[in-house]
Amino acid sequence: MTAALHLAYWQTTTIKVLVVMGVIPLGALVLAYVFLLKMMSHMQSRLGPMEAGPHGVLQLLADAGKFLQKEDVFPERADRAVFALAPVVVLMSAFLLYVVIPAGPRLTVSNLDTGVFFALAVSSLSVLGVLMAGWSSANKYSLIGALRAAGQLIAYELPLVLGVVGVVIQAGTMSLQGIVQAQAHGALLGFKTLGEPYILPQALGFVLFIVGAQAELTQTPFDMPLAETELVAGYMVEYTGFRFLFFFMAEFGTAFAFAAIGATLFLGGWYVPGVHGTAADVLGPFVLGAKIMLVSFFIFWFRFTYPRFREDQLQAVAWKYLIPLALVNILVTGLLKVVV
Amino acid sequence: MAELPGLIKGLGVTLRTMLRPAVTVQYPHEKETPPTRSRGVIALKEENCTVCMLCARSCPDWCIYIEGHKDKAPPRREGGKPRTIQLLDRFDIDYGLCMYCGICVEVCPFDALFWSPEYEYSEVSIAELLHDKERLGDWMKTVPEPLALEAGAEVKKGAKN
Amino acid sequence: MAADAAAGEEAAAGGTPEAESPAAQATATTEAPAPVDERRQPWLEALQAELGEALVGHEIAGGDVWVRVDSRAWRRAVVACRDRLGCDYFCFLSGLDWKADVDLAAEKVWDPEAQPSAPAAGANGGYRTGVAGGDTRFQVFARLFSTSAKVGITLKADLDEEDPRVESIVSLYRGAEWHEREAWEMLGFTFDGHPGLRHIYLPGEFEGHPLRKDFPLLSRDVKPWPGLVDVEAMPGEPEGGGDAEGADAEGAGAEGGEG
Amino acid sequence: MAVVTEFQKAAYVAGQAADARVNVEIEAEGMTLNIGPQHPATHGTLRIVVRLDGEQVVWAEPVCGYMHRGYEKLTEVRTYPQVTTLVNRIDWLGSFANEVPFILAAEKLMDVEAPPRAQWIRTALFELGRLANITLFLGDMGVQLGALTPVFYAFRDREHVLNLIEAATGGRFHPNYDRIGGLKEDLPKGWVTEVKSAMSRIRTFCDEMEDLLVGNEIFETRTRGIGLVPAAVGLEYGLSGANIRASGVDWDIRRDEDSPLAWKHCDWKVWTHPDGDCFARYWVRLQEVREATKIVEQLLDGLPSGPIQAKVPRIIKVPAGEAWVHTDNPLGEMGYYVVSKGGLGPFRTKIRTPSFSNISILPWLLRGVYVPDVITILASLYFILGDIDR
Repeated sequence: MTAALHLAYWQTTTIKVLVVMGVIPLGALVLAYVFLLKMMSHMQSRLGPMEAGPHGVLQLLADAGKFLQKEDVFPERADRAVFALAPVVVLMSAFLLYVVIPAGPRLTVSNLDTGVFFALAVSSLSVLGVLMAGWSSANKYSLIGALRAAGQLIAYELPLVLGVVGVVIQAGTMSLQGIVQAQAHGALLGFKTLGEPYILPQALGFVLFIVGAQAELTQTPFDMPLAETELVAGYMVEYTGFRFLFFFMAEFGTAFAFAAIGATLFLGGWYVPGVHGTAADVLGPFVLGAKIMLVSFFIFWFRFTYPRFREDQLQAVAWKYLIPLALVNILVTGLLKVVV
Repeated sequence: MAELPGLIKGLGVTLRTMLRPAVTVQYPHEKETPPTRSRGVIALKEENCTVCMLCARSCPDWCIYIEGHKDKAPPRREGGKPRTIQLLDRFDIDYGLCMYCGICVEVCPFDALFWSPEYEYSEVSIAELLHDKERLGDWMKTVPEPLALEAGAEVKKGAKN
Repeated sequence: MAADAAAGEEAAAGGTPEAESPAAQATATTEAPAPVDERRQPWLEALQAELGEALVGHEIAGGDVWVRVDSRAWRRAVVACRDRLGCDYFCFLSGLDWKADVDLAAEKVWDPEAQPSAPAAGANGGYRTGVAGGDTRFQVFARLFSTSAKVGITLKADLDEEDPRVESIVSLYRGAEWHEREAWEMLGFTFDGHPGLRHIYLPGEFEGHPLRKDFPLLSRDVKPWPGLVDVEAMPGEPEGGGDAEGADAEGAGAEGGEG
Repeated sequence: MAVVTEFQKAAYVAGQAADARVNVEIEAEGMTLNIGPQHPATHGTLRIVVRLDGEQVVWAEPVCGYMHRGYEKLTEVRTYPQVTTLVNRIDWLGSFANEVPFILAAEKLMDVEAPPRAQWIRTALFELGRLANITLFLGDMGVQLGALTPVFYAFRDREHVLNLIEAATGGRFHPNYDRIGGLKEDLPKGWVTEVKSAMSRIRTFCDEMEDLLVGNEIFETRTRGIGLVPAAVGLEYGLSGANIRASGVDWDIRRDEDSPLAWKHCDWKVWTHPDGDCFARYWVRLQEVREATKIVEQLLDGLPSGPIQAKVPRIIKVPAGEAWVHTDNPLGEMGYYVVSKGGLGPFRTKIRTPSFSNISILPWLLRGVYVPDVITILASLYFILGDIDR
């Protein structure tokens, strides 16, 4: 885009910022509507919201309107500055994730060479926001929730990162754009036309990534930090109004971003066989969107089906099973890379 | 035969349910009909009431208020004595207190009270849940015919619903 | 249930003549004695052997057994039930207040054949007590059950009216803790040796013992009974002439004429 | 004298402190956490004060009474027919089962017995009440463990049972259908066939729960070995019903006691489980639901014809006496100790509700578990607030 139109730096930056600002709420809205409101409802033999717009498509906008009208409540003993800042930090981490996700051969905010590294790093920023929220609320439920979240996010960062390492080894680059290109030009069992989506050679890595992402998103079966039946809503129990809306948007925005990263790393991103050049720039976002929905479907399907692990059990799952598996995956991938 | 892991079977259950139609009813647009015997609201057939106070007395919640007065009515047969009848001045049921037990309907010896399955009479103000005898009389339109009984039931002669 | 067994239940225990109310005595004389309950009779005999004099009343009727013990032997009786009879299941513990409820006259619970007079004072200070007898106003009673023999027993003990006090059985049945707290709160019984008698249902600052018969039930006092006859008399007729039965009869007459 | 243990003393002091409404204090030795009175896990208004060391419970003390309605006192100012509508509201999920023991106690005192058809219908509705109650538990346990979906299935399939109860009695939740000596009225036409289809739906629901929850590895790790109740301790605390059968005690009042109700005419099985943990309690209830559907079908197949009401006076006066009647209600052993002095209403009614005894074990059971397990244990003991507080 930048190359074709020769825009000034400030212009491209503004466009990128606006696009990201638009994509996050839109992505969050789409995910929340399609999966939280509709798929979950149908999985539970009901229809979900049906009143606002056809099939309730405007329900989330109505909800957002309601949240915006609500009083901005601070708990009496809250640390006001930290309390106010926490949702912003969480939302910011979701925003930063989008910077490196390519939506087409040239459609990317910033094609960092260390894209994977960057994405996984900024996704951990949300832990900071969660801890801030939990501590500053002066609520015991929040505090327990935040501490659980911190422990869990750190524990699951590892399998997530290690699961991705296999892809990085196979692609030979950490740039997300590079990984998409590697999948596009890869040859699966000698068939060059279809490319090589890494979900096939890196199936174990994909499983690790999905599990890790599920935990990072604090979704069932890893939603101990929220655990609405015991901690009510964990670290966000004291938040109302637009601050809660921030958390809500961050939750689904991050889910969207993780699904996008998953789609990019394992399903070939924007690439669809037979489409190249400018056509890929036009079709890319839609292809990526479809793949995101596919990955999200799995993430949310697990969320609506499973009960949750206890905090110590989910730590055990991470340290005893996922991390060793990830290490094995890296070892095998590395060996094959060297040998083949 | 090896069983599928429970994690996979669970996913199958939710997926199957998703592909089936939902069972819910979109309430204000479509309504379910409650069964005939539903205890929705009590209807009053005023002309049958003789102000005997049985319902008010057997109400466990004391939510029926009755006032009446005596009057002379023309004799039934030619040349008979004029009768003394009791006329209803006030018959209120406070649905804010009512427990919907149906004892009043059951004890009424003159078939003046009936159950109607109607349920849409919520109010903004609790005071309006006190239905007076006109409002209770209006419910009579919604009272259904009593149902036929299941096979093997004893048929009572002259039984009230 | 066998008909005669249930009827025999009304009869007061043979071992406690002082507890027999006149009405119960009357029925007892007319009925044939209930057949011996093979499962419960040995229980009673075992308890009689164990407790001796302290067992002051008993009754086996309608497939159930009641034993009334001296309040000082309350804990001993529970131990006997647990260890000798194998009662492993603690069902409940509660109390009875036998004070006649004069307040609950015909107006509160409608009774067409109401006797407005207060119940006649009986042999034991006006308290008409129930199965297995009783001498005082208060009784504590508990039910224990043996899940192996599938037989239960109701233990009773008379308590002093001024200072209803009995030994706690929490150390025998841990489940009794909450039940004793409830009895303490609702009836004002004191259980010696209970680890912490405090309110369980009611707020901490609550005063009074709601299940005692002299505790007023305010919801029935603040509002007049709507069942009071409120039919205005015709001019010339004496006020208040139309009482409940009058209206009833008149109405019935009118209906009969129609049909 | 009774031995007062350190723990009991601590629990006492804790309760006092809780009463003083100590809400937010974070101390070095531990943290007091108030679960409730308004909390999603307590489905009602139960409050549990737990002292935490990290995430581990040092002691816990349930505080109940937020919904105490004083039914024992209220029965004293009501007539016998008026009491049934009151006791419907004790365990509001399986409410038909509440009125049965009370009516049986009154009938025992009056020495009347309802005709067989009435007993058959009573038993069938009793079991429908059990279905309405326990199916919700089967789903709700999932919610307490984080699985949102099962409870919706429970609500979906339970609806058919509630519709049946309403079609027969007129009340979804508060049937008030039992009368002394019989029933209010006979069943409506076509009811029996509807019941048959609903029963097969409930069995399908059980299979779904088996796939969705019982077989789920996460569910098993969350419930196996959690909240162990040894049989002796459970009996001492007065645990009853499925809770004690899950500890291996083979005791079901429906089978073991000679009741006028019609269970003795059916072929069914009492399930027990040796483990005594949360999983066992869930599993036993799941089997109980399946058995209940079988009982209902058998009863309706062999439904005798005839009257449904024995001859009783129009104004019911119960002769003086005392009667204790208990049944195996959905939540456990429920019993009424009715004392009559020959009046229109009971002189005193002691209502023995299962949940009250079932949760009295909590201080013992919750020691040393983790906070999430508190919720698991609460859910698996399965209480209804109205049944605790009466």
